[in-house]
Amino acid sequence: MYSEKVMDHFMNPRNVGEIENPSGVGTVGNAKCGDIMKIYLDIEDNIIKDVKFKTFGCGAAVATSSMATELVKGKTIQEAMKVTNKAVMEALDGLPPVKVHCSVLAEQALQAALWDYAQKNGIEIEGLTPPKEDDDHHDIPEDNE
Amino acid sequence: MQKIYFDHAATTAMHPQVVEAMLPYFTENFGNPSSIYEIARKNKQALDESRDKIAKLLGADPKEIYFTSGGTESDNWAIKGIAEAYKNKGNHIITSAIEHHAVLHTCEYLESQGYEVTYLPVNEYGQVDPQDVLKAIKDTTILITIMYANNEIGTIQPIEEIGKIAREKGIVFHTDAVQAVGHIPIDVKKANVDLLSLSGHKFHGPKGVGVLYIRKGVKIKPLLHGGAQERGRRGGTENVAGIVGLAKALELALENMEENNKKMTELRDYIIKEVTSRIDHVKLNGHPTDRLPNNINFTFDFIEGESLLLLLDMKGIYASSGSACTSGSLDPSHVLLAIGLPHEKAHGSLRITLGDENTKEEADYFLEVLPSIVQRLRDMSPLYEAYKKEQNL
Amino acid sequence: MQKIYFDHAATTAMHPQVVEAMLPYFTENFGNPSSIYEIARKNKQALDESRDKIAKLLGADPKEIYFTSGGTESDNWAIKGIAEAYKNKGNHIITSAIEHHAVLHTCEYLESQGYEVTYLPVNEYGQVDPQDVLKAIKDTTILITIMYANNEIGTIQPIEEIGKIAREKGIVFHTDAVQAVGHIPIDVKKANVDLLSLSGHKFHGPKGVGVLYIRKGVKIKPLLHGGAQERGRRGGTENVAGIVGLAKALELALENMEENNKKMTELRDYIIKEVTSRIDHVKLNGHPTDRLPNNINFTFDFIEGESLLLLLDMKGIYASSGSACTSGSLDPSHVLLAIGLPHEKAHGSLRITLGDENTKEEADYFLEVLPSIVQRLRDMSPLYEAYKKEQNL
Ligand SMILES: Cc1ncc(COP(=O)(O)O)c(C=O)c1O
Ligand SMILES: Cc1ncc(COP(=O)(O)O)c(C=O)c1O
Ligand code: FES
Ligand code: FES
Repeated sequence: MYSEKVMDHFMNPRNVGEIENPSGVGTVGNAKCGDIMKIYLDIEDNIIKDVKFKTFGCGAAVATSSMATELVKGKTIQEAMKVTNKAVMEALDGLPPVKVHCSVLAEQALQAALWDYAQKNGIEIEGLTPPKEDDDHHDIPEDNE
Repeated sequence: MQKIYFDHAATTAMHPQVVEAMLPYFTENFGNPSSIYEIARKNKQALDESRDKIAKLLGADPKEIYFTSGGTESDNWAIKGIAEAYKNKGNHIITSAIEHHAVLHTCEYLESQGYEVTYLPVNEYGQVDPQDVLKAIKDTTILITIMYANNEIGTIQPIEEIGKIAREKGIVFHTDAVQAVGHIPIDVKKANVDLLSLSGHKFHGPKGVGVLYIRKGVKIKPLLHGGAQERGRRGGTENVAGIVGLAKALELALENMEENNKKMTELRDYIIKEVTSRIDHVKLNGHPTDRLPNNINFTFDFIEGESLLLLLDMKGIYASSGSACTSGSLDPSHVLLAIGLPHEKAHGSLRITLGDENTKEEADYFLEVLPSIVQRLRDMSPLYEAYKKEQNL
Repeated sequence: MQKIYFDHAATTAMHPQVVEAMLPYFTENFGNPSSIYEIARKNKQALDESRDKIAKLLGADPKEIYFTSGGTESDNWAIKGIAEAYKNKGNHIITSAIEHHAVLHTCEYLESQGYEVTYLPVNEYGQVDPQDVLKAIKDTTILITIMYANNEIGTIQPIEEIGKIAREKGIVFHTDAVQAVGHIPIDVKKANVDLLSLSGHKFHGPKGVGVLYIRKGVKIKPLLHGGAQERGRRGGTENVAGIVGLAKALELALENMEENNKKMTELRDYIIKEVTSRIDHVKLNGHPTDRLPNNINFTFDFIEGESLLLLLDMKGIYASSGSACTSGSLDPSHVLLAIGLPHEKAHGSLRITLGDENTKEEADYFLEVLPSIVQRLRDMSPLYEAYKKEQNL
């Protein structure tokens, strides 16, 4: 079902944990839907020095969190903004169709953490929008035939 | 690495004797049982003998045994076939909230066709109260369909009592016994049922073949229109090999049931006792005693089911979370919701369903690896983090 | 005594390679394809590979292949599923008078549900005229279902042309290709069909497994509600072994089709020529050339089918009269009536359907015993007596 990369990131997730006094934290998802993602950022001089995550969710949720954190670690905020769900999926060699939303969750968690950082520091990040309340990320368009 | 199959409720391996019984019907006795010549007569005979055998094992008459393509077809046929046959009498159907999707989705379909369906609630153990059935009956009630034993939490329903109520009220009673047949003793007469569904692959028989028991005198419309097979009630060239296999598998299952059940019940209770003592924040779902001898269902707080399964898989342990055919879907288990679990917990269940080949050694290996897997996932879980903060841990 | 199987349209023996391909899925790779763990992934993979293979062999996309329990389910599903999905568009269905009962009885059922069905006539060879299809189309027409090749008389229909008309008019087109798949080249795209039914046991595959091809974009309602299998369109644990067997059988059939068909066509034409020259008052039913390479269907005046079959059986020759699933019923063949045969003749047909293993020697043996059997029955027949009197013989 899952690619080798997904399984690798699920079995050996990178950057699991918490950051004390983080520059920004983002929590998205909903335990009701079976998934919650929380991402912590440590930002200095526009650079993501450190990143950690915690996830309650399926194998894909864990793997996408892990990959998303890998992709932004050491990058600038602007580079981090380019880490979309598609980028995460590609880096993982793809996800099964029912699991695409898990990667959406990873993108949203990251952006929520960046938003938190921007709010706390009164700065504006280009292209960043506030996290939506109770976003229904499960609502992926079906290939309806 | 050793491999431990703990998912017998999803499906089972065919018994070697079942395969052996089927083989002659693939290449040698391959005729169409409807044909009149010699080569086909052997097939007709195998079909008749299988029907007789199954009837005897269920306490039924051979004329009450109809072959189908599995539990899903049996359920669909029973429910739609009765709904249509009795539509002049009424349009109300009573079922429970914890039925298999083959029943639930069929009922939902019938709702879209103008039928009215009552979904009875269950108690915290997943049992339907026969008094609730009685209270739900109306003048327009034409069918009661309540499963014999639940596929996720293993709870056994008070079928006899419900059947008695149905019989007294003159309402047709169907039970989805897919998880029960071959696992606990069942006699259709004693159970007071009018229709009963079963599926071969749940008791070491072949996939893609099942039975619908239809009591004599019950009117039913066909679901599969076609040839004159199955006394004109179900068209389609008979899957002779599959039918022979199902009959053999049922025979074997019942022959060894007492002994197997004793062994599995012990193993089940051992695992339940050990898991609940070795791990915190864990709950057994389903009835403590009115449950299938091979079923164990836990929820572990703060963690999600699929991740748990994947990590167990890595250790060579094959279990499941919810029913097999809904994995891949994102909905929490409707069964766990019905017994009162909150949404996030309804995502985090682990179902272990034993088979007679499972051993104490396998159970011990499972008990050894499970705690660290659960801990690992909890350490990753934001819910656990929040819980610990709350408790100042 | 030698045994000659001349009833391949009723059913076929499984090819040894098909049995071999299936065996690993009985005991070893037995998991439920919906499960996520390793042991089940092998089964899921086998399922996917079978689907890919079948799709390729039919010129379809794997997402257009849906597994069922056989030709009957495929036909029922196609017709009821389309009728329901398009009921807001209309309630009119066009079919032919010579369809298999799986189609005819389903259409009759739909008539009882308020649908209107046109049963198109056929010509003396059993062919539907595409112009008749065109003329029958109304604003309310939602489905055309015409079989690819007939099971009794072997006549092949102008499917491509009918499909073209359906496509132009924007009407869904289903074809029951149970007798055609594995016997003549079929490409769903070229045939212009939207849905196509096939059944494994007609081409040396297993009984109890079939396929419904559903073209992308065609809406259809499920017939078997349940789990999320078959992309949510057909519930039920997949019959993995059966599906693997069907895919293998189709592969083998198509691999050897050209060669086999050449051989069978020769044998077919030889038998037709010899029987009609050696016996009087005999008629070949069906089209002389647009017919399945393996189908021969005669009517012998003055005699009845079952008696003929029984006497052939005594000689070790297994043939049939009408379709297998209607033997045991007393109705004359609706197909023979539709091609214009009077009632008494519609009872007296002999169907020979060849397989690739049949030989010229077998044909010669048949040709040797047939005339005396026919004569014997005629000598017993009051119809023959009357005829002779009339002719002053
Ligand atoms: C033309 C045709 N359609 C449908 C069927 C039904 O197929 P099955 O017996 O596999 O259900 C048959 C054979 O019996 C057939 O010949
Ligand atoms: C309770 C119950 N009913 C019905 C079914 C459906 O049976 P099948 O998959 O054989 O169609 C199952 C198993 O999947 C089941 O557990
Ligand atoms: S996070 Fe919802 S299924 Fe993966
Ligand atoms: S005489 Fe025997 S079937 Fe009519």
